[in-house]
Amino acid sequence: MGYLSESFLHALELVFAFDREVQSAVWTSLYTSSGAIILSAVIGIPAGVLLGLSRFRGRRLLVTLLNTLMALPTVVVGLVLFGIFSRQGPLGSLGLLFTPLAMVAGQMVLATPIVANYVLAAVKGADERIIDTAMTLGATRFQAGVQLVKEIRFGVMAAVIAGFGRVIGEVGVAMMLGGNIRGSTRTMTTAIALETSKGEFAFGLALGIVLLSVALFVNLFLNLLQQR
Amino acid sequence: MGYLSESFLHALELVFAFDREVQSAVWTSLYTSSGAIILSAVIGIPAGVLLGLSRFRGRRLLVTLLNTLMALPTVVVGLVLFGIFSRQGPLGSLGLLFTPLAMVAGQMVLATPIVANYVLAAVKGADERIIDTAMTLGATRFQAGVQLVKEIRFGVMAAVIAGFGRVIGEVGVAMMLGGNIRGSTRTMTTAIALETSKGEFAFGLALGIVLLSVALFVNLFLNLLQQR
Amino acid sequence: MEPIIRVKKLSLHRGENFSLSIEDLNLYPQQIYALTGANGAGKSTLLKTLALLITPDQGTVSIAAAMGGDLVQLRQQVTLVEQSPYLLNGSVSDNLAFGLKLRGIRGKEQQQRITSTLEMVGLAGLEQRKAKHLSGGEVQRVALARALVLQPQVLLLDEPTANIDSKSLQAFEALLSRLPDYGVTVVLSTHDLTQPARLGAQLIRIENGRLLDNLQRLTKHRNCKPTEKKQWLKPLRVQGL
Amino acid sequence: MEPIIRVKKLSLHRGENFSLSIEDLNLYPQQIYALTGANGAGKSTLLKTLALLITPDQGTVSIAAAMGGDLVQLRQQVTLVEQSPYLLNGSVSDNLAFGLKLRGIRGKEQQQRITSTLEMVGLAGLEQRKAKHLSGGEVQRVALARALVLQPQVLLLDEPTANIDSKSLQAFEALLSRLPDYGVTVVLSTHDLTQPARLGAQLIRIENGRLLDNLQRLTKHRNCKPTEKKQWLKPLRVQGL
Amino acid sequence: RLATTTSTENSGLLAELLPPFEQANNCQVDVIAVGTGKAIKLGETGDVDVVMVHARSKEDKFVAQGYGVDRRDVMYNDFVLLGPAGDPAGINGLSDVAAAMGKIAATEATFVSRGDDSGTHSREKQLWKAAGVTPDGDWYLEAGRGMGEVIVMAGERRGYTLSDRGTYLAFKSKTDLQIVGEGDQRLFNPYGVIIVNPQKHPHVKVALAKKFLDYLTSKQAQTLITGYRRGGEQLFYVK
Ligand SMILES: Nc1ncnc2c1ncn2[C@@H]1O[C@H](COP(=O)(O)OP(=O)(O)OP(=O)(O)O)[C@@H](O)[C@H]1O
Ligand SMILES: Nc1ncnc2c1ncn2[C@@H]1O[C@H](COP(=O)(O)OP(=O)(O)OP(=O)(O)O)[C@@H](O)[C@H]1O
Ligand SMILES: [Mg+2]
Ligand SMILES: [Mg+2]
Repeated sequence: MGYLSESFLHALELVFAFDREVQSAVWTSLYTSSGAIILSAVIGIPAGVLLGLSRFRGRRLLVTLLNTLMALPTVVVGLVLFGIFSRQGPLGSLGLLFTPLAMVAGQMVLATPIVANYVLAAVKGADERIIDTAMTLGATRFQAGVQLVKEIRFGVMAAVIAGFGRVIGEVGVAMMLGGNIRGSTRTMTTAIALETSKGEFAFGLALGIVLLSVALFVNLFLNLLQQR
Repeated sequence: MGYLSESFLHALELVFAFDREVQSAVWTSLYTSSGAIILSAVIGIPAGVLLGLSRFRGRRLLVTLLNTLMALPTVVVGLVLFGIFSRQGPLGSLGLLFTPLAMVAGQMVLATPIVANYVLAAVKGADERIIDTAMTLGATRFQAGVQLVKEIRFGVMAAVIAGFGRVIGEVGVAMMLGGNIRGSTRTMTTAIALETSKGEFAFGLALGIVLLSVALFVNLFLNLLQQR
Repeated sequence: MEPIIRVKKLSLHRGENFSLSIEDLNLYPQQIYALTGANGAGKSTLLKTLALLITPDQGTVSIAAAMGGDLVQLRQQVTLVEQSPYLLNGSVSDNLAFGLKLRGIRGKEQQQRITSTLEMVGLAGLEQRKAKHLSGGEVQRVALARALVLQPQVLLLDEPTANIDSKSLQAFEALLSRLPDYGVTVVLSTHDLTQPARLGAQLIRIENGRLLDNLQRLTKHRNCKPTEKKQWLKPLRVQGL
Repeated sequence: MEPIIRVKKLSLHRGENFSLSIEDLNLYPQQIYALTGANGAGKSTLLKTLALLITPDQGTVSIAAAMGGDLVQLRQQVTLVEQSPYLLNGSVSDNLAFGLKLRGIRGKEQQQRITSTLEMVGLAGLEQRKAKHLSGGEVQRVALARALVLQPQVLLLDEPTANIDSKSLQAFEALLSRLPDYGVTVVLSTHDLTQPARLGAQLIRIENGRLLDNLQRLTKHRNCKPTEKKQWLKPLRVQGL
Repeated sequence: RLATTTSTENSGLLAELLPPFEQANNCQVDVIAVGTGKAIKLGETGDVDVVMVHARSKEDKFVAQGYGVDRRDVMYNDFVLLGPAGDPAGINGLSDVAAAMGKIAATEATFVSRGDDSGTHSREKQLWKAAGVTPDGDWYLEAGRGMGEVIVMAGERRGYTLSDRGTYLAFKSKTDLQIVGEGDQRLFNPYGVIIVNPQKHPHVKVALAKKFLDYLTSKQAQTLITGYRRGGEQLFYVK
C-alpha cells in the first residue's frame, strides 16, 4: 500500500524533472492517440449519423454488431492486425509493424465503433425535425446531415472524448503493434505495463498519474473548443 | 497470417466441443462483467443525470474530470486496487485479491465513468421540457429524474452496452486483480493474453471470436429488452 | 375572500433582455383569468412562475395554505399546460396515467378517468395511439387532458386553443368556462381578444414584463357554488366535442 | 395558365389510422390557398408532402418544370414553415443565414437581407438572441422570417399565425396577402375561418385525409402583375409591425 | 499460491508437475504467472505463499531483506542466442557467447533486448559486460516485453536476441530465427523456490509451502522435470 502515496511524489518529480524518456513516451502517446481519434472521427461520425437516420432491413442487427465491436479486446485487435502487418501478412512489405503507424491503425479500429455508437445514440435522441428543417430550407441530404451533427455537437464531442480516452489509456494494441521500443514506440501505457511487470509499482503508478494529467489537459482543450 | 483463417475453424471447434476450460472462462467473464456493469449502472446513471441537470460552480470542471477518467488505463486501476486489496493494503484482511470480487471492483471502476458520461451526454441532448413536464404533473425531483431516464432510454441502454463492452473486453484489471488463475479467475481475455504470450496465436484468436460471440448474444438480449 | 395565489414583489430575469416584475397580484379561487399581451411580453414566464417551475430572483409566489405544505404537494394542485407541450414517450393513455400514478390512482379508477377525460377533449378512442405520432391540435388536446384528468385546484393554460380547430373551439370554451363551478381556478393566456369575454374571464394585461392594471383592486368575483370535487368529470363532459 | 404544383392520385399512409388520398389538386402561381379542416384532418401531412419532405406511397406531386430539375433545386423553391418549427442552435441571425448560405448568398447581401426580413416580422434588433431562448410567438416569427428571407416561389405555412399576438396579426395578414404580387404562391393552413377571406385566399377544405371540393375546377385567379423578384423585400416591409 | 515467471507456466512444465502434489495433499496450487520482478514483489507484499523465479541476485536480496526463507534450487534451464537465417553478424558456431555478442555490436546487426529487468534481461546485460560493450544505437531495440513477443519481434526485424530454450521451442514455428549460440557455461539459468517469510506475513500457509518445496526437490518431481519434453527436446535439468 505504501506505494500509493509514494507514487504521487514520484509523479510530481517526473513531471518537473522533464525526464527525457517520460517526455518521449508522453509525446508518442499523444500523437498516436490523436492521429487515431481523428481517423476514427472521420469514419465513425458519418457512420453513426447514417445508421441513426436510415431505415433498412437488418439495420437493427447492424447496430447490434456495432455494439458488439465495442467489446473487441485489444489483444484480438492486436493479433489480427499483427497478422496483417507481419512480414508474412498481406501488408508485410510496407514494414509497418512496430512503428507508430501500426499503433494508429490498431487504435483506430478500437475507437471507431465507440465513436460511431455514441454518435448513433445522439442521433436517435435528437429532435426529429432537424433533418426536415434543413431540407426544406434547401439543404441536400448531406448538408442536412452536417447540420444535424452541429445540432448534436455535445454528443459528438462526447463521442470523440470517449474514443480518445479509450485509445490513450489502452495498452494491448500499443504493445503488440508498437512493440514498446524505447524511444520510438514506447507510450505511457506500455511504459506503465513494463514498470509494473518489473515490480516497480510506484513508478508505474506515477506514470499513470502523468498520463491522466495529459488526458486532463487534452479534455480541457476540447472543452474550450466546444465552448466557442 | 495463416493463423487468421486457422483460428476461425478453431473457434468453431471450441464452441462445439464445449471445452470445460473455455466454458469456465466464458462463465467467469460473463458473471464478473455483468456484476460490474450492474454496479456501474447503479452508480453511473444517477451520476450522469445529476451532473446533466444541475448547475453549480465547477460543474464544467467536474465533467472534464469525469471525461478524463475514461482515459484510466486498466493497469493503473489494477495497480491502485492491488494496493488496496493486497495483504498490506487497507482491505487486505478481506483476502479479496485474486478473487472474482476484486475483478468486479476493478471493472466497475473502469465502467462507471463510461456509463456516467454517456448518460450525461444523453441528458444534455434531451428535450428541455421533460423535467418541467414531469414536475408540473406532480412528480418530485427524483421522480422527474426517473422519468427523464425513461425518455432517454435509448441513450441509457447505449451507455450500459458501451460499459459492458469495455469490461468484458478488457484484460488489465482482470489480469492484475484476478491473477488469471485457472478455473477460478481466468476470463476469456486473460486466457487470450495467456495463449498469445505462449505463442498460440490461433488459439488466442479463436478465444477472441468466442468472446465476441458471447458479447453479441448479450447485446441481442439487451436489444430485445429495449424493444419491449 | 382569501386569494388562492398571491404574488408579491416578484422580480425575475431571463437572459439579458427580459425581466418580469410584478408588485402585487392576487388570484382568487374559482375565477378565470385571461392573460393577454404581445409576443414576448412575459405571459409564459409568468405562468411558469405561478406553476412553481421557475424560482423568482426576488419576491414570492404563495399558494393558499389549505393546499398542502411542501413544493411537491403544491405542484400537485397547480398544473400547467405549456404553450408547446411535451408529450411523454409512449401512448396517449400513458401520458394521462403519469400524473394519476403519482397520486396513487391506479387500476380501474385510473382507466375510467382516462377514458372520460379523453372523451371530454374529443379524443375518445385514441388511448393507444403513440404520443409522438399526433397532429399539432391532437398534441394540445392530450396535454390539456393530461392536466384535466388530475383535477387540480389551479389550472394554468398557455394558449390552450391556439391549434384547436374552429369546430371544437366553442365546446372547449364551454368546458373551460364551467371549470370554476367545480372548484377550479383557471389562468390562461390567449391572443384572441374576444375569448376572455366568452369565458367570463378577468383580463390580466401584461406588457414588457409588467402588469398594465393594478389587479389588487379588481377583485369582483364570479359567483359559483363549490361542488363535490370528486364528481367533476361526469357533468363536465361536453357533447359538442 | 399552368399550375405550379400538380398533385395526382396521391395516396399516403401514416400509422394505421390515417391516410391522405387526393385524386387531383392543381395549385396555380401567385395565388393564396387556405387549407382548413379539423384537427387530424391531414393539413400538416399535405403541406409536408407538397414540400417534398414525405414521399407518397402512390401518385405524384409535380412541380412546374421552370423551377429546376432535381429534388434539391425544387426544395430550394418550395419552403415550408412547420406548425411547431424547429429553430437551429445558435442565434436568430444564424437561423436566417442557414438557407442563404446554401444558396451562396454571403457577406453584405446576406446581412442586409437578414436585417430587413427580421424587421418585416417585427423582430428588428433580435439578430443576436439565442434561438433557444425565445418565446412561442417569437419562434414562429423567426421561422417565418427564415423562409421569407429565401424568397421562394412557393411558401407553405402551417398555422403561421397561431401564436402571433393580436396587434401584429393584421400586419402579418397584410404581408401575406401581398406576397402573390411579388411572384409567390402561398399555401397556408389555419383554424381561423375568417382569415381566408381577409387574405383573399381560396379555400381548400380537407376532412379525414380527403378534399371536400373538386379543386381542379376552381381555378379563378387573383390578378397580379409579376414583379422583378429580387426587389420583393423592400416594398413588402409593413409599417404596422 | 505460487507466483512464478511466465516462462515456467508457458513451458507447460507446471501442468505436469503440480497434479501429483495437489492429489497427495488434497489442495490446489493457484499459479500466478508474471514477470520475475513482479513475482518477487508479490512475495514482498505477501499476496502469494511461494515464489519461483530465476534471478539469483534478486532472490538473494529478497531473502536477505527478510521477505523470504528457505530458498532452494529446483532446476535449471539454459539460454540460447537466436539469430536470423542469414546470420549477418556471422556468429554461428562461436562457442564463446561473449565474443558473439561483441560481434553483433561491432557489425551493428539488429538486436532486440527484453529491456524489462527480467531474469533474461539481467543475463543479457551480464553478457554485454563480459563482451565489453555498452549497447546503444539504432540497432539495439529495447522492447520491454515478454520473451515470446521479443522472439517474434526479432524475427520480424531480422535481428538477434537472447532467449530461454523453452520459450524458443514454443515459438519455433512462429519465427524463422535459429539458434546461433548455445552451450556456453554462462548461458545456464538456475531456478529457485522461496517460501514467503511467515514472520512478515502470518497468513502464509507455511506448512503446506514447506511440503511443496520438499516435493519439488524430491526424486519424484526431479524425474518429472528431467523427463519433461517439448518438441522432443529436454528443457529443464536438475543439478
Ligand atoms: N408519424 C405519424 N405516424 C402515425 N400517424 C401520424 C403521424 N403523423 C401524423 N399522424 C396522424 O395523421 C393524422 C393527420 O395528421 P396531421 O398532422 O396532418 O393533421 P392536421 O390536419 O395538421 O391536424 P392539426 O390541425 O391538429 O394540426 C393525425 O390523425 C395524426 O394522428
Ligand atoms: N430561457 C430564456 N433565456 C433568455 N430569455 C428568455 C428565456 N425564455 C424567454 N426569454 C425571453 O423572455 C421574454 C418573455 O418570454 P415569454 O415566453 O414569457 O413571452 P410570452 O408572453 O409567452 O410570448 P408569446 O406570446 O410569444 O408566447 C421573451 O422576450 C423571450 O425572448
Ligand atoms: Mg408564451
Ligand atoms: Mg397540423
